[in-house]
Amino acid sequence: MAESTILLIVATIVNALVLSSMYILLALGFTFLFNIMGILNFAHGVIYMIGAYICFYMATVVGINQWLALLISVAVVGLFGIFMERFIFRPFFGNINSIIVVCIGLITVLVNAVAISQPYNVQVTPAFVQGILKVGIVSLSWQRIVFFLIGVSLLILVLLFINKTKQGLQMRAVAQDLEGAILQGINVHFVSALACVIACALAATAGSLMGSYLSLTPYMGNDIMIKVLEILVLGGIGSINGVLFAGLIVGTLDAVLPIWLSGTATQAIMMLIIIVILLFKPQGLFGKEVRA
Amino acid sequence: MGSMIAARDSSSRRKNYTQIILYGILICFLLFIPLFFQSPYVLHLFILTLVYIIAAASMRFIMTSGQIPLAHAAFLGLGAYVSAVLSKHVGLSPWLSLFIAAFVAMGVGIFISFPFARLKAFYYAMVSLFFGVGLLQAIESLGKLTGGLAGITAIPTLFNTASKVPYYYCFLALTLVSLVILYRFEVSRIGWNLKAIDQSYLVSSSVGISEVKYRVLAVAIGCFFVGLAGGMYANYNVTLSPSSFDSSVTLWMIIYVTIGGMNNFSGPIIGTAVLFLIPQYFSGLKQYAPFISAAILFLVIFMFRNGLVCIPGLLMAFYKRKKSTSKSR
Amino acid sequence: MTKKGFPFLLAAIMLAAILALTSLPGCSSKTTTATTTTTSASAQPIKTYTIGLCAELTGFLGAYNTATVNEAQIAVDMVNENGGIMVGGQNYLLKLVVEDGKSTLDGTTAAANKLIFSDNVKFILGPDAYFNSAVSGLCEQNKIMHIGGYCTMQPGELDSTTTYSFLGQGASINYFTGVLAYLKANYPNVKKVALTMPDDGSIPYFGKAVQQMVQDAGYTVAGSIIGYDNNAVDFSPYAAKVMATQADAVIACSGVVLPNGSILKNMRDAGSNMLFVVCNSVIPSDYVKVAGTKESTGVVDCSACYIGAPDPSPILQEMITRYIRSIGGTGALVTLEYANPVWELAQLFNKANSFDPAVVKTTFENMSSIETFYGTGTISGLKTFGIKHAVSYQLPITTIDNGVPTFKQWEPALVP
Amino acid sequence: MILSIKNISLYYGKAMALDNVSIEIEDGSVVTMIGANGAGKSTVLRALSGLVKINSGEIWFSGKRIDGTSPTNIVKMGIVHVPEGRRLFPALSVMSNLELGASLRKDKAGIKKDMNEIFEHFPRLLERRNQSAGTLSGGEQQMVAIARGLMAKPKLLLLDEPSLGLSPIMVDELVPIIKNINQTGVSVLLVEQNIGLALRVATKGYALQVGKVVMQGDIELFKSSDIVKRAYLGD
Repeated sequence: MAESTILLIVATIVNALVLSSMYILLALGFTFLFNIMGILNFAHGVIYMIGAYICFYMATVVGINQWLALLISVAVVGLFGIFMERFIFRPFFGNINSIIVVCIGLITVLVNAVAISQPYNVQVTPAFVQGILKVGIVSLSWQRIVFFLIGVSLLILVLLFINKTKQGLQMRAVAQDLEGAILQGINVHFVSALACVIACALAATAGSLMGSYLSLTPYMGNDIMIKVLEILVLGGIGSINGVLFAGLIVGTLDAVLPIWLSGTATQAIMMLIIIVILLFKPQGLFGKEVRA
Repeated sequence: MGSMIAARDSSSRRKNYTQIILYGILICFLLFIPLFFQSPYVLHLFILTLVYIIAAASMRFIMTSGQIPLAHAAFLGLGAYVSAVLSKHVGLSPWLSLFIAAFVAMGVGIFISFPFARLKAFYYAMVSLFFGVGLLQAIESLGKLTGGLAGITAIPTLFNTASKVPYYYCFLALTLVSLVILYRFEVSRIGWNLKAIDQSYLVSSSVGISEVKYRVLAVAIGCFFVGLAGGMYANYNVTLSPSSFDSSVTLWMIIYVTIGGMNNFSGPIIGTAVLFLIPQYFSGLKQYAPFISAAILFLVIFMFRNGLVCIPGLLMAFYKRKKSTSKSR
Repeated sequence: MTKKGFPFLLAAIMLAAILALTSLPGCSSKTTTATTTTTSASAQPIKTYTIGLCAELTGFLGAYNTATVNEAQIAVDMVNENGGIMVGGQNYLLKLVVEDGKSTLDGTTAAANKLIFSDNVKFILGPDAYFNSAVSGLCEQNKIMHIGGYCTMQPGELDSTTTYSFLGQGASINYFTGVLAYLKANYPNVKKVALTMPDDGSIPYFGKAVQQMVQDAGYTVAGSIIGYDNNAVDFSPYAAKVMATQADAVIACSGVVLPNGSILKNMRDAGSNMLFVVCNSVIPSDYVKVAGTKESTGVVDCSACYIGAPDPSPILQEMITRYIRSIGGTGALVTLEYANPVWELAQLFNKANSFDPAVVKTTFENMSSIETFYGTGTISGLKTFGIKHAVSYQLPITTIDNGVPTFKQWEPALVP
Repeated sequence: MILSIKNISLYYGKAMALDNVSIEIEDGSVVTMIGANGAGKSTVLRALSGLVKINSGEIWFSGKRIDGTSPTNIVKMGIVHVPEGRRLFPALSVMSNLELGASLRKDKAGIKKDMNEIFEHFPRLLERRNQSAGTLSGGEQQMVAIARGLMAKPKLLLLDEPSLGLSPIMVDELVPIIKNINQTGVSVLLVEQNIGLALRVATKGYALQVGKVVMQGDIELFKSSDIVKRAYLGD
């Protein structure tokens, strides 16, 4: 029994880390868009789904290397980010209702287009990394470890970008005071487009990787968006530290709770935990978004 | 001076008359619908439209206070499930459970809106969206009582008949009463104060409006009516499933309000009627039908920013401009 | 105030316009369901008769049901090309109307409403998964005959109160009995089994029945049923839970390919070689896609998905040929979940010689066997459902080792 | 003439904010615009920096027409707007705020040199260069705002209510700062409600009332004007 307990603990820790890193990649993109453009991009989950499908299509139908497919997916979805910024978000700047309308329109079109065009067959992107790492009694798939490393390194890259580059500084400026930033001559459209591209590229990366970790469905974005929502609300919307911290918590809960609880109860308990935290800190752990 | 007031009075009275006549025509028209359309399916669609009209109108009421209640569909579900469970498992009369559901929804609404009433609009939107998801998860995890993910069936109905006509008239009456109450609230002091809070919370708090109190009040009123709509839905539709109240349904309700016109009381009514009924007409397209809804969304949002209610205003402006240019020639 | 009145007028006009629009399909379909067409082959005019199919064309079951509806349409074509059906000395061709239930219970209720009240059909086939309960009640109320495609044993889905509802294939229970019989005969070492299924509300009903059947067959159930969240992002905790039971085999009692395949993959990755038994409507090779080639090993599968048994019956051969032609390439047959009910209904019409649901229903109840694509089916289910309304037939057993699915045998799977 | 505004009008919806306003600034001068709250002073500056679009009229800057140009290009041409309420980036350090002022400049050495010069002028900012701007006092924040504006190497500096929320002593400190800026060759358009400050630094003045220029001319004219005295100095 002791052996299986150790196995369970190690597997759970690794799972928690992999899940957290993927959730954080997505939530970070969402936060970027919120901070810089002040929009809630409800279509973020769909972007993730599209990224996964592009990678899958490139890797299986076209038949190129998975890593190359991943890069193509990131590039295509990144370009789509520019399109979104220009034609979806910019015209409705600051109007949350209209943003919801266009996002839902986009979701409806993309999800149904994918659903119709795919045959009934399960679709999984081929594994990026083969093999199992065995350390003593513990065995872990290399793929998980690599995914975790990719997640962490992307995270570090993004944080370095925000904190160390001129564009990153401009992004933070736009996030803090839009009009102040405009008056410094900062090209806000460029900054927003850049934020959109980064957010979409991160979503596409997470989607492509998760496409081989799990399997693809046109609805895969919905479930992950709920996770993103949990992270944002718990961490405090707009706070990057909050995303990192809450991402770890949600990922860990996701990996740990199912060990004791069954199916839907897991999600309910997790929501309950977050709601209890919110009752004491309505603005989230790191949020400042309270009036007066 | 006195005569001027009198003149204005009579003109406004005349306008009131035309208004009453317009309402009369509309209500007569709605009353005769079961005579025009005997197909039970068309009536079924109208009954569902009425339910969603209450839901969307109550959502707009909350939105006038600057809050974006993205848990609204979950409250619709809460009302529906409370009414369903009470009438099915407890054995209460559906007529009673319907109103209990409305009060339960109101209670839960008050309970959650208190801690979150000081949040900024965007944050409130996200927190309430999250709360809606949590509420549905809770309903889902209640297993045998609510049927879990699969849902609940064989809910007792309001009328013991297969005909849809009694439902139609009953729901029409409930809808009209709800709308009149919501309208009275909106044009009352409460409504003005809510709008003041939306415009500028600083000003409103400086003139002595308690922001938290009014925001909670808005949520309470909105949740009461959406709970009522949920109960109506449950005891008419016989089946319920959590997926009918998930976050995408909330977003669709926002769309009903926005496409109809957020700034007008009749916005959600028109929006719901258009967006609920038109896609039904195209349901023959099967899996291609959702594209029709999406096309309507894009068309309206890019052409009429303020929703469908602004179309007559735009038409009149166009007509006037045309008239004036022809005159100047 | 005047501004308020004008939009109300507009609302009235719009409602009127929409009414006019919506009434059109309602009116047009109110014309009689039997229309007359003459063919050159026979002097007697052939009429068409419309039957309804309630399917989930959009939503999470969309892709799967689009395929099964395709099969149903092929079955209808096959019936029609064999000369259609003969009722009251009149020759009829069958016509299928499909309504979309959007993969929700309420959507399915709406679709059933549309079929009954707008399309005016008297016979409804489908729907899938746990959506039957939405249709059964409506059919009972309106005296419409209903042949479901799948059953999760929710209350009101198929029991002694649903006299107008049938199960065209004993699916779920059928698969399960098949796999238990096969285990008993071929894996004598298995004594203790773990059970998994989606926590979608079916555990108290379907789960309970399944647990009873496992115990009746002489196995011990390890712990309680492991329910997982269908929408979970990661299934490895559930795999860990399965492994912690230290059972000889795990039976995935239902559920779609992703959770089952992911649990399999996670178990194999973690070094477990527990026998993995699955029984649901999934093409066996799909498990290989989700779990990976090396991980897909030690799997026993029982489902209606046919992957090339020797000597298929002529109608099955015909179905396969047409199916492959219709999807324009290679592909496994799905589950005939709607095709079998179509085929059965055609026989019932001929035998009952009537389009009255009450007559057809009584005929069905009085029969003991009926032809299906998978051979002769037995009508049973009294013990399981409390009503003899389910058709069960032999099913293919497939094993997967090192990513290669192999057909083993036809297993007679009788629903008690 | 570095800047000439010719008969601009601007509406917010149906409400008229500016009505036929004309303003001229000579190269190297300090011009002030005074007026009560809501007179349209800030709107003129917002129109100049491209934040709002004018409905009619023309704006010319160093011989080029600039109305309709994007805010980025306007900054690039040399008009820098130090807005009312300062609009610093509160969570960023003083250094980062200054760097952002030089967003459009490419010469790294020049930026560094200018920053050192600014720290010489404002030694207090040097002490607090790594502190986040939100934690500074009002006067220091105003210095950061002006310094940030200077980092863009402006030809024309638009100062909107620099004295807002400052103590009288701090307001006095602003006078030499503005004069110094002007001496380096930068023209200044100063918008003020604090007319004392305006009269001390400007050479020419404009008075706005409900969107209209009601008085204009040499600053001496303003000093002797009864209207101004009555309206602003409380005589």
